[in-house]
Amino acid sequence: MSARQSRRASSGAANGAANGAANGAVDPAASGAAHEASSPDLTALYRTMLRIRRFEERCAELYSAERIRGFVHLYIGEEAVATGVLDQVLPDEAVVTTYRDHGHALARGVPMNEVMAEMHGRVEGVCRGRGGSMHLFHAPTRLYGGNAIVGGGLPLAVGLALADRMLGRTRATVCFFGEGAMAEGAFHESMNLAALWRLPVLFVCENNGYAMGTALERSQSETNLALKAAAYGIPAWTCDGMDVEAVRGAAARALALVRDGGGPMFLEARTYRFRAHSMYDSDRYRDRAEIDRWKLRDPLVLLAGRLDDVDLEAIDSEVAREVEEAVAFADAGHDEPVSELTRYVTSEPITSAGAPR
Amino acid sequence: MSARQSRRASSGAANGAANGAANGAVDPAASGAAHEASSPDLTALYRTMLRIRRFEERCAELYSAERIRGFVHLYIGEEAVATGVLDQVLPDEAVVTTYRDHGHALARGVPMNEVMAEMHGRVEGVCRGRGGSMHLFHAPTRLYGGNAIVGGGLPLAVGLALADRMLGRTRATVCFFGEGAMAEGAFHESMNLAALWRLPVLFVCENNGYAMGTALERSQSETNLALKAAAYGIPAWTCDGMDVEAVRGAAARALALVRDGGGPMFLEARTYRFRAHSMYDSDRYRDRAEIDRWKLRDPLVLLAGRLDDVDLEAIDSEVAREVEEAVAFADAGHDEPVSELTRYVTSEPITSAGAPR
Amino acid sequence: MSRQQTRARVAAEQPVVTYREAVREGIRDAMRRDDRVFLMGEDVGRYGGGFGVSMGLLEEFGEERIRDTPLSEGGFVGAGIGAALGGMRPIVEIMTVNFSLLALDQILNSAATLLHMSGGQFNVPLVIRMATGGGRQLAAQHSRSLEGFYAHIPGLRVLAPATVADARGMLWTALEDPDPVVIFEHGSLYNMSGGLPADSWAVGIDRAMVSRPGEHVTLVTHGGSLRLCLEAAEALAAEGILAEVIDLRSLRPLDDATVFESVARTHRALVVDEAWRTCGLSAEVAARIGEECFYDLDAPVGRVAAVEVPVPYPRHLEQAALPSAERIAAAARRLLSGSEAARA
Amino acid sequence: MSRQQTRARVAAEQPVVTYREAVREGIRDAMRRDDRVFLMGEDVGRYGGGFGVSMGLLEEFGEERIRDTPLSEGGFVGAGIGAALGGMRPIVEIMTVNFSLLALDQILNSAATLLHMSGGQFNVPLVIRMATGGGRQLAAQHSRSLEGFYAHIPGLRVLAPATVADARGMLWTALEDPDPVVIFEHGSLYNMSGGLPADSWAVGIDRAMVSRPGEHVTLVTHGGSLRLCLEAAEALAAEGILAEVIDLRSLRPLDDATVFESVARTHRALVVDEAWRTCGLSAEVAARIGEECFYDLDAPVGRVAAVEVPVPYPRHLEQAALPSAERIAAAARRLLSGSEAARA
Ligand SMILES: Cc1ncc(C[n+]2csc(CCOP(=O)(O)OP(=O)(O)O)c2C)c(N)n1
Ligand SMILES: Cc1ncc(C[n+]2csc(CCOP(=O)(O)OP(=O)(O)O)c2C)c(N)n1
Ligand SMILES: [Mg+2]
Ligand SMILES: [Mg+2]
Repeated sequence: MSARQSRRASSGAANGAANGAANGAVDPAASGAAHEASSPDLTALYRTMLRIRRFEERCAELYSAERIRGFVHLYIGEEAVATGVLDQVLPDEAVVTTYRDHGHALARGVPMNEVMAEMHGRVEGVCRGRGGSMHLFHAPTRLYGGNAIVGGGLPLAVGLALADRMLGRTRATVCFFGEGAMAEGAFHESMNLAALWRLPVLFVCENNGYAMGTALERSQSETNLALKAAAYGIPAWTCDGMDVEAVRGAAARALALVRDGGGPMFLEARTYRFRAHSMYDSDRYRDRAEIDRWKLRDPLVLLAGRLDDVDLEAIDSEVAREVEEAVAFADAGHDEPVSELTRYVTSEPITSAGAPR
Repeated sequence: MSARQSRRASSGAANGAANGAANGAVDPAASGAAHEASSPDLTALYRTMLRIRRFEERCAELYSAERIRGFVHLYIGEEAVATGVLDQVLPDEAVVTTYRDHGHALARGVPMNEVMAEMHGRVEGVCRGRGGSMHLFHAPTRLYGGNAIVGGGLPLAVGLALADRMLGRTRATVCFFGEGAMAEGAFHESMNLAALWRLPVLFVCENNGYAMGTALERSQSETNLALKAAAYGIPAWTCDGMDVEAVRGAAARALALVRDGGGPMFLEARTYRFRAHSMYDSDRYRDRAEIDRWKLRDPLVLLAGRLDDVDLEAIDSEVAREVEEAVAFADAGHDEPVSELTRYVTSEPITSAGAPR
Repeated sequence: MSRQQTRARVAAEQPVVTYREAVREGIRDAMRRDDRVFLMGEDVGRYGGGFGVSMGLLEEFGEERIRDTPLSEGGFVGAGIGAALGGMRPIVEIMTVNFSLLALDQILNSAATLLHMSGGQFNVPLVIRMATGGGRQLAAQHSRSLEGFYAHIPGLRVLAPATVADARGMLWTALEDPDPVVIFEHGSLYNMSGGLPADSWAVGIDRAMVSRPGEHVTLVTHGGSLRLCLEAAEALAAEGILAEVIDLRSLRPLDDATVFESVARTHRALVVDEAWRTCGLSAEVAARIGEECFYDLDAPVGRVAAVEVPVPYPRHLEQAALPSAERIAAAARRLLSGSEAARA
Repeated sequence: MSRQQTRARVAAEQPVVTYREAVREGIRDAMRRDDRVFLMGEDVGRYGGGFGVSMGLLEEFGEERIRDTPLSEGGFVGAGIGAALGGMRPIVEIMTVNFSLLALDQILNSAATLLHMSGGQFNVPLVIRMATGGGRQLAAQHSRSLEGFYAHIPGLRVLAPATVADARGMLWTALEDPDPVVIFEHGSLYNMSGGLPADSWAVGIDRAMVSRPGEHVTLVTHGGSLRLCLEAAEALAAEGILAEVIDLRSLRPLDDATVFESVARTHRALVVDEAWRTCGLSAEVAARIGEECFYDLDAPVGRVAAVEVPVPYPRHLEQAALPSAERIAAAARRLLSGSEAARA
């Protein structure tokens, strides 16, 4: 939260850290970002990433303890992406994401208590517990899911941006998805619509190299994803998704263009998930060595190395406390009464929270 | 038919007429083909195009007379595309097309009588009359529709090619579709699958500039369609779709690569429909002048100009006779008995015609 | 409904318009009334709509609000959902129900689900219109009746205007609904003419309507089959059989109370639906009558539905595949004689 | 069916395997028997299948025949149709029914339609397998039961193996079908164990099965709900109510004769289906019983189905939304007492 709050002051500087390249001239290798000196700003980014990490580590434990159920997809290893991008997204801009959504919700400023309660299926959860891990929605921060049909969120983002355009608002909509989603027809149709109508959408591809067990090169004939964006005339950036400053810089540049009427932009963040696809899988499809190599570029460690004069341990214990409070909050929460099961299948006669803004 | 039969002799020469360019270097303006001297071969192409033209003109009359009903999409103006491409397709190769399929059926060698009977809904029709204009299927020539869901045929073509590959056959599958179809998710998914698996498919985009009333530039953000193919790493050619020699040459080159294990190829034929989208529409969406300009490049007139020593009038009256015979055949045809309505919802205990080959 | 009440139904002259014009007037009126309303779909603009519904609207409202889309059913329906979430009131036209399958994922998994799954946070005020049905020799891929798929989905409201007044009026009411509404316009109705009270607009969408009162048998139907049922009822009346015809109007939720009330009087019910019989809407209506009117029924509930084949192109086969007034009347007769035989 | 008969059911030892293993064995056997058979779908290869069904098959058969696909449901299902047309015998796995909506156009408009529309020229020998159902706290978008959509479609055969033997054996029979077959595997069954005759393979797919004989009421069900019905029947038996449980097995075509024969004996029927009630498969079964067993029924046909909400994540709400043995038993009791009350 603090990262986003302090953003306006820093976003100009962040531009300098961008390692994006315009459409067609993307060099994926050139992903080392220029570093700035540590700052309160970077500390906030670190804190956000750590909040995500610790939150999810705790969720994994709670999953083993069967207090969290269903499908849970951890974001561990990818924290820099949501953190860097959402740091640059204004409070009234819309955000759309996938089932791998804890990081986005937390970086967006959804209270951790409510996210944890949701994971527990409590009525105090952000969706009254009905959505669970995969479906975090939050009207106050305009988080439109938490969509678990791969590719399903992209058309929603196009429509949200269309509404903004038709209502004369100059703000961006940000849409996260995995590289695997880019094979779906929904990706193609959404990119074309957004580009054709020059809508203010920032498409953020979290390229973690795998869709479940399927490596990018076994799911897409063209693995240079920026070229895919080019097919719609959409400018594309590729950035180092393990380096939160690089992500933030690229997002800042792309968002500035989007807000400026430049039409949709495509940002590929090269990242990696350190854990299985969902809570457990065999992970037979990846090399141990590959995982280890990526872990050397742990986004938290990377950033920590740039925070010389910051008391990381203090942050660590603050975050640990926040996570424990969230668990306690969820524990103390309540089951939604079964009598409410059929509420909100359709709107209630007087909508208020549910009214579109 | 004769064009296809004499093809082997001429396809080498046809290569010389190709005006294709490899992926990325397509120059749409450079679409004037080098001409060969008139030859029996060109005469056959002319005859095929004329058969399509006259057949459809007659269909239009019969539609007004309410002897043909339903949706009918004329190919008039676009004859060079099916004629040029199918001249190069081997008899055992599969062909998939859309609802605008009379040209493909005739150029493929489906007997005109059976096509006309189909248009009349007669049991003597190629599909027992059940499909009508939009659904011409013909097992003997491996014509797999006649698919009226826009984009719906592309995955079928991918699968047909996959079967060939898995069965160790080295032959191509040819798939026709309009430029409007390229906005559908099915296009995206099919291109990727074909390229990823390097399947022997020739994708032929009949770019007539409009999807019903929607001009290309109002339906796709990137109007250079070859760039779309590039997004899948598929080599693309653009050719003058009004010049049957140019089409044939480009198809010959592309098919040779496809059969050679080069993976899928994409061929864009720039063409134009002289008539309304389906039988009648307001045509308010096109300029009169634009239509007139394209009519100057009528594929029949273009080719006729190269056939100095050929008796075109003789061909004309032969074709006229064939068309009238087809009408008579259809007229003399029968309605399928209502008792057969439920036949072929599922296969009959002993399949023979229906058995996949 | 307040605006609705301000425009009371007055006994004004009733201009005769086509169903197509009525839909168009409904759209035009909605767009004049509310800036957030816009129409989006394939060829709704320059072409004037696949069935000519939106002819002329582009000129009045411009390209932003009469928005031609590429061929991308999943994409633009999803964009409609997003635009609804973002504060607009989109009317999305899917040219025909046949192509709506490409958007069904978005309709079910997003439009119909977001409100509940988000715990009441995000409603989706979206109206989707599409043409449905057969009878025009368009062959299998253009002649489906898939209303039952949509009527299955909680979170949707599904409407089937069968009259000119409903064609115009249901759109108004649908646009006032905070949740997604799917409207099925039967393709054979666009040229149908009917009187339209110039001064009555929004219509209620909660109740089925008794289109023709009767005593001996209840015909339950909707959309394109209503005319067939009325025709059958006319033929039956000549034989002294008085059929009550109910136009369901809303397919989800179903106003089964009106049906039950009728069956309690007639003791016999025939459900008429152009869709395939198995697992179609007719099954649900028949099942509910069986459940709720069990002790009122003098005969098993009958169904007239499409023969279970892809609709073929030739007229005679298409007619044989789809319900007709003759088949309906014959089934009604069997229902009466059969039950009497059984009771005799 | 000749091959089927050559391997007669012998009284061999019955190894106990899971449903998952049974499906896997069915696939493995088919691939060994017939070179034209291959398996294609998301993560069927290196990952071993979303539910682990195909674990180990990649090693045995290689990447060509255990073919991982990109996330492109419409594309690879359509490719399966094309491959079937081209002479292969594809088994296409759609990870779950929820994602199958993205392929429904291809399944309805191509797979189910080509044979009829082409006048009998092109049949599509394709098998599509998918996991279905809820009960595992996967929330709305991963818990659908949409069998009714598929059972609506002429040209398809739709199967729902509810036992380990059917999980293995139906695949064989499906692959011998010249037309498209959709197989629904309920996600909650994969870990279920059962005895599997080592030497009996292909099973008939035309007939429903009486899973438990009874006298007082017929429970008609399929797939994941079979176990619930058997559990309910057990509880009812303790009270002296003998419920006959019918496993439909084939959802299209429906073997309603077996159902009618049972209802003619029990005079009461309860249809149990995990899908939403309105316009679900349960409606069709109930409607048919009402039509054909009208004079045999002592009480209205009952239905136990899902509450019409998107399935929520929390266990207590999910359980409340879906059928349970308790709800089934209670409905059966009501059916018996209610009808007695009504007849008294
Ligand atoms: C339409 C659809 N198909 C399949 C699935 C099952 N599934 C869930 S996540 C996933 C992989 C997605 O990969 P990617 O888009 O790269 O995102 P990541 O999980 O790597 O973040 C698959 C196949 C789904 N949820 N939706
Ligand atoms: C999925 C789908 N959406 C819409 C339609 C209605 N429709 C039929 S043809 C057509 C235009 C197709 O244009 P294009 O692909 O360029 O082919 P052309 O007709 O120009 O040959 C449309 C919108 C359809 N048949 N299928
Ligand atoms: Mg991924
Ligand atoms: Mg076109």
